[in-house]
Order: sequence, then structure tokens, then C-alpha cells
Amino acid sequence: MAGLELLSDQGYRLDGRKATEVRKVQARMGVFAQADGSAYLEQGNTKALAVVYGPHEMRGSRSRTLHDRAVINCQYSMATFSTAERKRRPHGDRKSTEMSLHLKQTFEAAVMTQLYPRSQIDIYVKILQSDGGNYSVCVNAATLAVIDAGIPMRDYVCACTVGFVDETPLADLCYAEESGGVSSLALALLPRGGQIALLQMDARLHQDHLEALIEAAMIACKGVSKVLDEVVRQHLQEVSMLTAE
Amino acid sequence: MAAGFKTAEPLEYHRSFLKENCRPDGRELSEFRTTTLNIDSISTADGSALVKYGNTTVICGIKAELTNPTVEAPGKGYVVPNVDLPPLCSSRFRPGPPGELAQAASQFIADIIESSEVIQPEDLCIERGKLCWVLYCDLMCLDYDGNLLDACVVALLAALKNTKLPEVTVNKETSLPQVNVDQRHSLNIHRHPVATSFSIFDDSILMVDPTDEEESLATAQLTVVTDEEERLCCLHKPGGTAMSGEKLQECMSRATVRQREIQKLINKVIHSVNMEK
Amino acid sequence: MEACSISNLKLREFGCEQSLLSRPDGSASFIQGDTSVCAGVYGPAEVKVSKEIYDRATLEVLIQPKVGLAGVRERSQEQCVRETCEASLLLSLHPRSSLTLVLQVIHDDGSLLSCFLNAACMALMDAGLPMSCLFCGVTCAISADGQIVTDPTAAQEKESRALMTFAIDSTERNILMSSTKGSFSVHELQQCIVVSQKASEKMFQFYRDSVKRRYSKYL
Amino acid sequence: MKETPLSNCERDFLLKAIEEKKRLDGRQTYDYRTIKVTFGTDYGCCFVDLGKTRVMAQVSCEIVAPKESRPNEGIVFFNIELSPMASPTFEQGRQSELSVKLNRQLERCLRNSKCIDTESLCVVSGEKVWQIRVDVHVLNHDGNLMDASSIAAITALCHFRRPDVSTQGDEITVYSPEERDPIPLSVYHMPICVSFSFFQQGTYLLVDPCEREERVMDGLLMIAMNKHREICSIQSSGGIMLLKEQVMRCSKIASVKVSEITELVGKALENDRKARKAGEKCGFAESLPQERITALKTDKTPVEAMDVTEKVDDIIQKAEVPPLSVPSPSLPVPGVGQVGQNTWGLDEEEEEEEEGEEDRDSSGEEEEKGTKTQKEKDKDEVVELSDSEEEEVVILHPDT
Amino acid sequence: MFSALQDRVGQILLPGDEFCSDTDDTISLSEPVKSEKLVCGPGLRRSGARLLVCKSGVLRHKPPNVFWIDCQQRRYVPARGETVIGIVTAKSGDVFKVDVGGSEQASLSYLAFEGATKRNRPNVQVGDLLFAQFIVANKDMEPELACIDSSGRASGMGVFGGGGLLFRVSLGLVRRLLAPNSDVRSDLEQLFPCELVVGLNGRVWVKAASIQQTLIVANLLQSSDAMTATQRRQLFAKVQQGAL
Repeated sequence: MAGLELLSDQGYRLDGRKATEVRKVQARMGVFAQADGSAYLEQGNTKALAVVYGPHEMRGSRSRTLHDRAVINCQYSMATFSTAERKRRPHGDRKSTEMSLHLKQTFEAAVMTQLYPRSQIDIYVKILQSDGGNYSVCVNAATLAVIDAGIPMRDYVCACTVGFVDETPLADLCYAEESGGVSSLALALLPRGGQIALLQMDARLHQDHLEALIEAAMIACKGVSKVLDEVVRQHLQEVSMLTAE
Repeated sequence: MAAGFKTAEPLEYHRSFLKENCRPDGRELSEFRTTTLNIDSISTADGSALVKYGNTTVICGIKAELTNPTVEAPGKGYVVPNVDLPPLCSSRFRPGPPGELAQAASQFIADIIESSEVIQPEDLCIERGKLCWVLYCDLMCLDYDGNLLDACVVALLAALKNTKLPEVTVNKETSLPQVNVDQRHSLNIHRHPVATSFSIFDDSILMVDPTDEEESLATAQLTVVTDEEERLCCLHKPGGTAMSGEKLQECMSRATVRQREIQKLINKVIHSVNMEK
Repeated sequence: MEACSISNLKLREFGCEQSLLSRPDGSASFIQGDTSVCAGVYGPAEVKVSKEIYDRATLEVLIQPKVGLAGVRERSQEQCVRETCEASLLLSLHPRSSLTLVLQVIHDDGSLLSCFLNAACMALMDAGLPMSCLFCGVTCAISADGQIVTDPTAAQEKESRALMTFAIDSTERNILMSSTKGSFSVHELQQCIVVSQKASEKMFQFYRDSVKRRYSKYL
Repeated sequence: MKETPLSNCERDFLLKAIEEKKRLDGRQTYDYRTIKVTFGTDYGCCFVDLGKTRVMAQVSCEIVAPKESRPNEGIVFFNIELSPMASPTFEQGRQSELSVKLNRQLERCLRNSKCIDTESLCVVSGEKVWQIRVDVHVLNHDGNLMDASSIAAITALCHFRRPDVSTQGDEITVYSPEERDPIPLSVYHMPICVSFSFFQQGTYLLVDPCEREERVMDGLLMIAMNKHREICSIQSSGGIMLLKEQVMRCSKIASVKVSEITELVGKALENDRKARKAGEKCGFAESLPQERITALKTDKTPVEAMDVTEKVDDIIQKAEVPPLSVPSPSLPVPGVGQVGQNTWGLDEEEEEEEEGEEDRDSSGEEEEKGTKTQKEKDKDEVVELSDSEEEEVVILHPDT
Repeated sequence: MFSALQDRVGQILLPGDEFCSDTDDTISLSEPVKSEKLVCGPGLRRSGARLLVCKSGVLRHKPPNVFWIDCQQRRYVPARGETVIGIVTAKSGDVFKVDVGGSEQASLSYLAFEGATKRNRPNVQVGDLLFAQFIVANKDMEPELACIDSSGRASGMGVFGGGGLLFRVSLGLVRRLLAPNSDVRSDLEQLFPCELVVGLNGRVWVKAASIQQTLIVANLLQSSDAMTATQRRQLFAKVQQGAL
């Protein structure tokens, strides 16, 4: 890649991480009182906030009610200050509409919607600071928020973005790597069954490398799911201690 | 009782009048409503005119601005007409983007300006390829009671004749335009297009200058635009009952009479405004 | 009142294909020389409450240009085609329903509005909608030297002094719709009307032949 | 207008048929429907028929100012129009979910994979570059719009020729096709999309789903590749649970299909180039299927015009000549004229003191005052302009 | 008028053609001027003394005095007494909303089933197929369906559809299928046994022994839509020995 050296020959990346190392994940659940479920997640410098309302009765267009399962309504938007130059239309443009579509689809697969027929679950995700991997950070934050709301899910949904430089897959790309024209693959995984809820790839990559890239992405996702699992257990510990007194 | 009959059976109500070939407001079939013209009523515009066809009121304001000509036509300035039907002129128009009637009217006015060559675009050019005038002609309907197109054409023509453009000289070194406001010359108008609208009732009866009610009950609309040399600039009939060549000929002769009438009116009013200055 | 001379008038080769699309209820493509248009008709179908008319069907015409979005010119052409179709369709037979006519420009090489009208008429017939008469579109241009040219190409249109498009109905050959550009004398207008009425004979004969060919298997 | 609903029995039958590897039109699981590629009259216009799905693509170019972030690169813009002609559910104007998804996927597949050389589109670096606009119109929706649109878009781009251009200083001249023959775009590779539909939670897989199969499928995996077996983009949608092995199997099938389609497109482009070189007429008119009974074509037909002049003359004679005398307008006050018998007796109110102003208090006047332009009351009153933002207020006296 | 129509039977007519009665009823002393009664079906419209054609198609004649235009149409317009296949779209209160492919959704009361009472309601789910008859269908009223005939028996109507395939054909083919001794049906019978439900709104439901045969019948019917009788027989014969 022209310009900056994405992967030095000793195997270190721009921010000093190893090829398969995921950025530092810090998360807190139950950050808002009035929401049914909420979570704040930082993955490296990318900060996202997820809020879940529901399952509640259908509001807005009644015609979309499904008589056998809940309708998931997702909205993805980026704060105007989240990127270098100010974003004029935070959620109207095609990119964020598509991102909301993908979130909706990912969680329609993971959440057990058939338990709540004729109802609606709203998931709102806001990117406060964007440093690459927006999609995967949103999915991870939303997973925590749905768990915090107590809505049953088949499994954690953890996502990760993987790049491919000089024949080696790089886990969890930051903005510099993503915009450097690296072919990036975003993967949302249900770790226990190894099932892929969503797969999205840009830029050119030869077919033979595809297997290696997906393998690396699944390992990275499993790593993220361990971190998320640990955050949930610790949150439940605190809550149970408070109620125990 | 007549009001009840009119709202219950509007078509029958009108037919009863048309049998004695007159109309609910007392006019004959080929008679126009009182046409009132007021020139130079807006001082902030470079040219303005207000026209009333009975209740239908249209005001036209022309603002001239300096701009560089388009790549395809470096030697020509251009005219940007726009017909606006705000909600205040009739309950049928809702706020928001212009509806089909407003857009069709704007397109009609643009076609008239181009087809009738009322002004030569070359007159609007100051410096070939660099600087020219653009005339924004905004026609706003203040009260909609049928026959919008006739009122718009007369308002536009009167406003164009009333337009005064300041002198512009391009300073050689800085190539910046210098505008001296007090030295103004008016546009020279080559042709005087005047529109005459008809509507056809019950596929047979032809009537001139329809009101809003007559327009909504009519089965066809026709607008003929002629200039002083009896050349036709536009024959706009967007569908509706078919008309034979003879019927069209009848309309065209009525239109030429109307053209002379309006031209006389405009010249007199312009003359009175200049006299008074 | 100078009149223009009329000699060797001709119509470019034209053709039509019916029910070429599977989804619309009626569809037709019409080709005049290089100008070609594709039309699709849906209806009588469900109508939006805001557009519902109690005693007749609501006809909606949409013109899609080849490049970019529909502008003011397409909107005024839509009005012409819509009111022409409304004059020929028996809308009162299907109250509170909607008819949608979509016209897609395939290629514009002159006489586009008449190609719209011909495609619309064939598509409405293909959809089996009740009509009181047929209509066809004829475009006449008056060239710089006063010649009348029927069915002009884009080049002929550009350097013509005046351009007129007429919709003519099949029963009494009268003028349903007229849309003109440029200036012309009354005499020239009447001449173009009579020429268009003559040309419409050929078009209606072509309509009859194409329907005859289409039903040739069911006689 | 809503789509006709899908009945339960139709859904059950389709799923059972797929389990027995049987499809509605008798295709195998990995078969494509017949693909027909034809070209329009001018360069850059191409039609793709994928079974009954019909799509038209048109490429056009325009000189615009470049983006600040990339001053010496041209701009390529894609737009898929779901025309209301294609299906009763497509509405005019409103961006439906499907249209957003298709547009984004086409953009990702053709723009992010850099298949068009944008540097060659630069005319004057930083000032003027070519903007290539690809409009894809969907004419008939019978399933799998993504594949049809991507084939149409890339074929139209290869078929397109932009006018030649030369620059002297900052003056650029664009040559029309007659002066210099236009230049093709430089296309590095041709990404083609292949769509796989999944049924019964991923157990069954079909290529190129038709419209009925799309309505019963759980999800869709779209893989865009070029003939050098490079993957340009992957996108999975719908609530499906994929396994890694399935994705790998799909990419192998995709590479086979892509090479077939690329070869077909290459042949079509070649035939068209030969036809244009041989000077034959080409375009939509030629592709009219003459053999079908629903199509009919006639060649040039003369219009006999013998008795035109007689007819016109008798029409004009019959019409009565318009009267020459015309009622003259009355001028109650300078600046105001009126013609036609006036019903409101304007003259009696002659003695109104405000001259030069409409003295009838018709409704038109009040609203007009409400409008932003302040109407001039009379000569000496200071004309107070609307709160326009210029610093100093210029008082205009109309009678100077 | 009668003879004018008579000699145009089998020809193509376009909207706008008309038959006026005054041309041919020459007052002849010989045979008494019988007032012939004409029954004009779809595609013909009476306006004053004239008979106007309003759809393009072939003029057909049934012996006594019935004339109609056989027009190829895809969009169904409900008419009283016609049996159609509908899809249940909604259950609101005691009325089912049924999609019949027309301009409005038809309504079907829960009592309009055989043996249905207030307590013993019919088991109808959203998405089921219904074979029903129109009891009310005109342009000014919402169409109404019923699954019982005048004597209260179902006679073949009601919910059906397990295991078969529903597909759409043009209204012309449906009329030919339902014609008394229709040749299309006789050709089909020679192929292999199958169950066929034909709705006048262009919807056909077919179920054969295996899925393969059901698909073959469906494809045959859809392709024979635009074929002459001879071409169809060849196709059926080819299928007979070929792809069994």
C-alpha cells in the first residue's frame, strides 16, 4: 500500500498492535434509567452508545405488525462531531440507511422474536466517535443493550472487521487502515454455533485468500465474545450484590 | 334556493344558463371579464405589473441580475420564469413543492417566451461569454378564479414592458462590472403575445375566459396565443374533447380581437405612467 | 398569410410490440424511426384514499426520462398525455379505482410526444381497458424554408421554425390535444392540422393491422 | 398499491419443490435463466433480459468540478431507478428499502473495486473533471434485480464512448462525435454479481432466484467477482445463518458463473462493435422480435397530401372575419387601465385620495401587503424595505 | 343492426367502431319488421340508437342473439355469479377480506360457509385459498363473496389448496378451459390424471400425483396461452413420450 507502512516486517501495525490483536474493549451496561436496555462500548477510539426499548405494542404504521413475531426497528446514526469533518446529514443518507438495514437483519436472526408476536423492539445506536469498524462496534454495543433489556437471544452476536495486507489478515481495523484502500471484511458471528449472521466485504481480494480471512474474522469474533461475556457477568455480579443487601 | 341548486347540481345549474347562451355571472359566451392592469406597483422590482381578470389576480415581479452566460450560448442572456400558486390564492393548493398545475403553467410561460421571441436574448448580453443579464420573472397568483394562463401572459408582458435595466460597463483592467443605477434604459419588446383561453362545456359549447367553477366542469381547455401580426405563438390544448379545424379557426379569430384589445390597454397604461413621471 | 409548400410527406418506419413485459396488466413499446418508448399500464387497481374520485377512476401518468430525474418539461408532457387518455378512456366504468400509465423513454430522436401518445394508446388497448375511441400522435415541423415535415427527426426538429404535436381521435379525426413551440401563421396551423389528419389514417390502419396480427391465433 | 399476497399453499409447494431439487421453470439449482444483452442506438445504452426481468442502463458524462478530497480524479455516480412500471409495489419518488440496498450494493461492487480508471477522467486537475453517470432503469421485476443491474451497468460502461476533449490554457474544447471519434472508458476488470438464495435456514441453496422464489427465500448472499477470480464485494442479507463452508462453496460456483457471463458479455460487445463498423443500423428498433405475432413493423409510408390546400382554404373562408374595431380601455387613474364593462363602478370612487393605488379593497390587496415586498403607499412616505440583510438601506424614489 | 353484426362475427374490432341501427332496417313490406332483441356482452356498449365497441378483440356470437368481444386481458373485473379463487388477507370481526386480483378486496361473511352458525365458525386462516362465488359485484359497491350456492350447499366451494400449485394465466385461456367441451381440457386429460381448480379471475390451482407432474401441467398451461390448437397438440404429444 502506498504511503504509510500498514504492517511493519516485525509484524507490528500502526498503533503497535499485533496482526490478530483486537483493540481494547471497555463497556458498561445499564447506563440510562428510562431505557429498557442500554450499553456504552468503546473499542479503541470508536465509541458507540446503544439503547433498546421494548418489546412494546406497535407504534407508527400498524400495517407492519407481524402476527407471529416481533418487528425489530433499528436506527443507526453518527453524531455530527464523530468524524474529522462535520457530518451534515447524520442519518438521512444512503450509508446510514443501509447500516440500519444490516443491524435490523443481524438482530432479526439473533433475537428470539417469535416469543413476542404483534409487538415491536426498537434498537437505536449512536456513534459518538468514529475510528473505523463502525458496524462491528454498533453490533457489539447493541448486543449488550439487548441483554441488558432482558430480551432472550439465541447467542451473543459479536462482530469484527478484518483487513488483508501482505497476505496476513489484520483483525479489528482502525480508520487509518480502513481508508488506506485495504480490502476489509465485516463479519457478525454467533460464536457458539459458528453461524454467520452477516458477511460484508469491499475492495478486491483473490478467492483463495477468502478462507483465511473468514477464519481470522471468526477467531477475532470469538475473542470479542469472551470480552463481552466477561462484561455481562461482572455487570450481573454488581446488580445481584446490590439487590442482595 | 338557487344556491342549494348550484351546490347540489352544478352541471344542471350551468346548463340552464347556457341554454339562453349567457353565463351565471351575466356574461355572454364570447365575453371577457373586466380586465384591470396596474403597472409599476412594486418599487423594489426592476419591472412589475398586476393584472385582474375579474377575481383572478396575478402579480408579476421581474428582478434582473448579472451572471455569466451558459457555456452553450455565450452570446445570450436568459429569462427564468416561475409561476407560483401559493395556498393563499385557493384552498385547493397546499403548501410545499409546486403542484402539477403550477409546473405546467411555468413550462407554458417558458415556451411562450421562447416561441414568441418577445425579447431577443442577445439584447440581454453585455460581454460575450463573460457577463449577461438574467431576468427572474416571478408570477404569483394572489386569487385563483380560473383562467390563470391569460392573466400570467398579460402580467408578464406588461412587466417586461415596464422593466428598466441600469447601464453596465465592464471596467477593462479589473474586468469587474460597474452598474450606475440612475442611468436606466427599458427593454425593447419585439412582439406582444396575448393569450386567450377557452373551455368546452358538455363537449359542445365553447366559452371564453372561464371562471374556476366553469373550468372544473369543463370537458376541455384550450389556450391560443397570438401576437400583433396575427402570428400564432402557441396553441395549447392538453387533451379533453376533440375539436374540429373549423372550431379552432373560430377561436383563433376571437383571439386576434382580444390581442388588439389588450395591446391597446397596455400601451395606454404605459403611456399614462410615463406621462405622469 | 403566407402558406407553406407541402411535398413528398412521409412517416419514418414505425413499429410496435404488445405485452412485452410480464408484470404490468398491459404493456407496449412504440418505435418511430430511432425514437422509441416503452409503456406499462396497471389497473383498474386499488387507489390511495387521498387521490380517490367517487364517480370515476383516477388516471396517473408518469414519464421517466432516460437520464436523471423527471423535470418540469416531463411534468407538462404528463399533463398532455393524461388529459388525452382521460378523453378517450371510459373512466366512469371503474369508479374509486386507479389506473397507472408509466412511459419510459428508450431513445429520443425527435417526435417524442407523439411516440408517447402512440405507445400509451397501444398499452391501454393491450390492458383491455374500455375506451370510447382510439387516438394517435402526429408531429409536424415547419422547416426554416417553410416546408412541412411530418414525424421529424431530432436534427430536423432543431433547425425547424415551428413544431406542433397533435393527438387525433379515431372516430371523427378531430384534435384531442395540441402542443406547439415556435411561431407560425393561422394558415400554416390549419395546413398542419389537415396533414396530421391524413397521417393519422395510416396510424389507425397500422393499429388495426397489429391487433389483427396479434389475435390471428384466436380467429 | 399492494402486492398480491402469497398464499400458504403456494409457499408450502414452492418449499417442497425446492427440497426435491425442482424449480418452477425446470432449471437446475445452479442454472441461470437465459441472459440476452442488446444495445441501444447511442453509445453507453444497453438492455439486459435475465429471463423475464428486464433492465436498461444508460451512461452519460458531464464536465464538473472535482471533489476537494480527490482533485485529479473523475467522479462515477450510479443510480438504480425502480420504475413503477416494473412492479405494482414500486412507488415514484420514495426511496424504498430495496432501492437503497440495490444502490449501495452496485456502488460497492463497481466503485470500491476501482474497476474504472478515474485518473483518466481528469480534464484540468482541480478544476474540471468528467462525471460519469450510470442510470439503471428496472423495466420488469421478475426476481434477481441485482445481477441484471450489475451486468447492465458494467456492459454499458464498456460500451460507452465519451467525447474527446483538448485543453489550451484553461480553455477546453469538447469535440462532437463528427469532429473526433469519441474515446472509450478504460475498464480494468468487469465485476459481475451472482446472487444465491437460501431456504429452510440455509439447508437449500439456489442461484438466480425468480420473483416467486425470492418471496419464499429466507436470505440472499451476493458475491461480485471478475473473471480473474478476484472477489470485488460480498454482501449477505436477510435473516440467514451461514456457515463458512457454504460461503466457500458459493464463491466457487460464483467464479464459474462469472466467467460464463463475462464471456457472453464480451461476445455481445464484439458483435455490436462489428455491426457498428460495418455501418449497419443498430439500436432498439432492430432488436424488435419480428417473428412474434405481438410485434409488427412497417417501413417508410408516404402521406398523400393532394387536397390539403383546398380543405384549408374552405375552412378559412368559412370562418367569419374578426371585427376590426376594438373597445378602447378606460383610464380611471394614471398607472391603472381597465377594459370590458366594469361591474364595480370604479369611476364613481374617483375622488378616493390615495391615487396610484388600487382603491378597491378587494381581497387581493390585503394578502399582498402581507407578502414580503412592502407595497409603496404614496410618494412622500419613506419606503421601508423588508429586513434585507444589506448594511445600508438605499431609499428608492420611483419618480426620479 | 343484427345483420350488420352478423357479418362482422369472427373479425377484429377496435374501440370506436360502431353499429347504428338505422342503416339496414329498410322498411320492407314483405317480411314483418320483427323487433330483434340483442344481448351485448363485455366489450360492447349501447349509446342511444348506436352500439359502440369499447374493447379491442374478436367479435363472438352465440346462436340466439348474444354478441360479445373476446378480449385478451390480464386484470380481472368482478362480475356477479362468477366463481373465483381468492386469497384470505385479513380477518376483521365477522368478515374476511379476500384478495381476488380486482381493484378492491372482496368481503366474505363467516356465515357464508356451509353449515356455519354463530357458534360453529368456519376454520379459515390468513393466507388460505378460497373457491367462492360473487353474490354482489358492480362498479358502485364493494364486491361480496359467498362459499355457498343459493340452496346453502357448498357444491365444491370453500377453503382448499393443500399440496397444489397456484399460478396465473390470461382471462382468455381461463374461459377456454371452462368452455363446456373445451379441447384444452381434453388434451390435458390424456396426459396424466390431475386435480384442476380454475377461477375466472385468471388463477388456476393444479395438483397431480407428483411435484414433477404438477410443474409440467402448470408450465404447459402457461405456454399454451399463446398457441394455436395444432401447436398445442404437438407440444402435448411431445411431452407425452418425452419428459415423463
